[in-house]
Amino acid sequence: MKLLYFAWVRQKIGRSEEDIPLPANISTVGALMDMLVKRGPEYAAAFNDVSRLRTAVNQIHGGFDATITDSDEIAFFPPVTGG
Amino acid sequence: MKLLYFAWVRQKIGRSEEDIPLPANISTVGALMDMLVKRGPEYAAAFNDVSRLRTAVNQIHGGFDATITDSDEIAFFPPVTGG
Amino acid sequence: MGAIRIQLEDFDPGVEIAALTQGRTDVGAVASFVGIVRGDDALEAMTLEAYESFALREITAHVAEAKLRWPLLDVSVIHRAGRLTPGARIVFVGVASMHRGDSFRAAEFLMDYLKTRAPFWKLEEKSSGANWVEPRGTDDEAAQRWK
Amino acid sequence: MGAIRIQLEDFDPGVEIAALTQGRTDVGAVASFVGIVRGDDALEAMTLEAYESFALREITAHVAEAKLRWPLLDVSVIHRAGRLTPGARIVFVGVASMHRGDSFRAAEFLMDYLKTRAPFWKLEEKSSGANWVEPRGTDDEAAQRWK
Repeated sequence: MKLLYFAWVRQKIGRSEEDIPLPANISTVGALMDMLVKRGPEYAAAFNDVSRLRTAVNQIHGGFDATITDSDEIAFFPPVTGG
Repeated sequence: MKLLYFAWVRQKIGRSEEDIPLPANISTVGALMDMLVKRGPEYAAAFNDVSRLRTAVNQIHGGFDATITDSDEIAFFPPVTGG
Repeated sequence: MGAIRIQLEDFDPGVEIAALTQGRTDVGAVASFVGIVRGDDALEAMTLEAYESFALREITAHVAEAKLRWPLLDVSVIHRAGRLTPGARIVFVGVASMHRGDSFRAAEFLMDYLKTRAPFWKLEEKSSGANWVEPRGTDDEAAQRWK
Repeated sequence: MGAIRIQLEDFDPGVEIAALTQGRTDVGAVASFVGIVRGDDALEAMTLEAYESFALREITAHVAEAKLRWPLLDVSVIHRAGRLTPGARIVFVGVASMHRGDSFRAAEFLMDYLKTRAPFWKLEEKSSGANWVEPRGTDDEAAQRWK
């Protein structure tokens, strides 16, 4: 699956995107976040305040309970501020 | 005084402007029109339907009872249609 | 710097928009409008006749009124006169302000004035002949909104 | 022809306005908007970060919605990304229609979307440091109008 990070989420994680395989036991955005947080403190810092975090699966806004598959594009970002 | 004509008023009178002295006995736009009508059929044709005629004295919209002096710019035109 | 002009020549909307912001960094929004001759009903040409001194005076007054109503930074109004064929630009209104809402409001206010009450007359040429355009009710309603 | 683009480069509003009417004579009105970086509060630069594929998809959907709401003839939306300094153009919206009211409405509708809900983030650089801009309540209200 493809992960995208924007704005301060990108800055905290230290990259704008990455491709990782989806573990078999993970099926929601929230579970994916729990897994990422265990990968390192940069993810913990980025996902620390979920009230300020938004996500989209395949370019559709959704909650942390949105279901995901290994072919999805999953993005994490702050609330959009527009152009 | 300076007289200006626009659109079909100009076309019917056959000129866009003229300078004529204001006769001593004339003091309103309406009286001026009566005088002009006597000058020729082109004025009679232009001033025939006063419901479709508008006037301005020194670039201020007014009625046929607006008072005029010899130093004024008096314009006759159809209702404006805008740009 | 903005400008108020009545002219026979065409204008470049890009140049006029740029002039409104030239040399300043307080403008956040430029709303603009370009009016164009439509080729409806086999229109061949439209000749715009202006009472130029009167029009410039009234446009200037309406720009001043717009600046009182909304916090504007600069305004341009350019109106062409003369014979124009379908596709030709007729009028430009550009309004610079800090925020977008003010520039949109003021640009539409000025356009509603220009299209309804400005001292211009339009002679339409069609294959059937040439006719002076009569005032339209819907345009008057648009202008009334701002009362 | 209109276009929907996200780009690093600047654009020429005059070229974009002309493209909306090129080769056709049914357009009577082009309302357009240019958003510009304001130098408020000692702003030194603003970097716009876009979720580009998402933004293009959402802008396209909002242009389609605008065309359903109003009788429009063509629409362009151009949004820049990257680091911009005060005075720089950020965004262009241009709407061509027969009548002016529709083009004004649609241009403002699209701008309200772009300025509030489009997937862009803004990093402001000031002498005091760089900060990500937080969403603003007044912008949300502007977007809510169209619900």
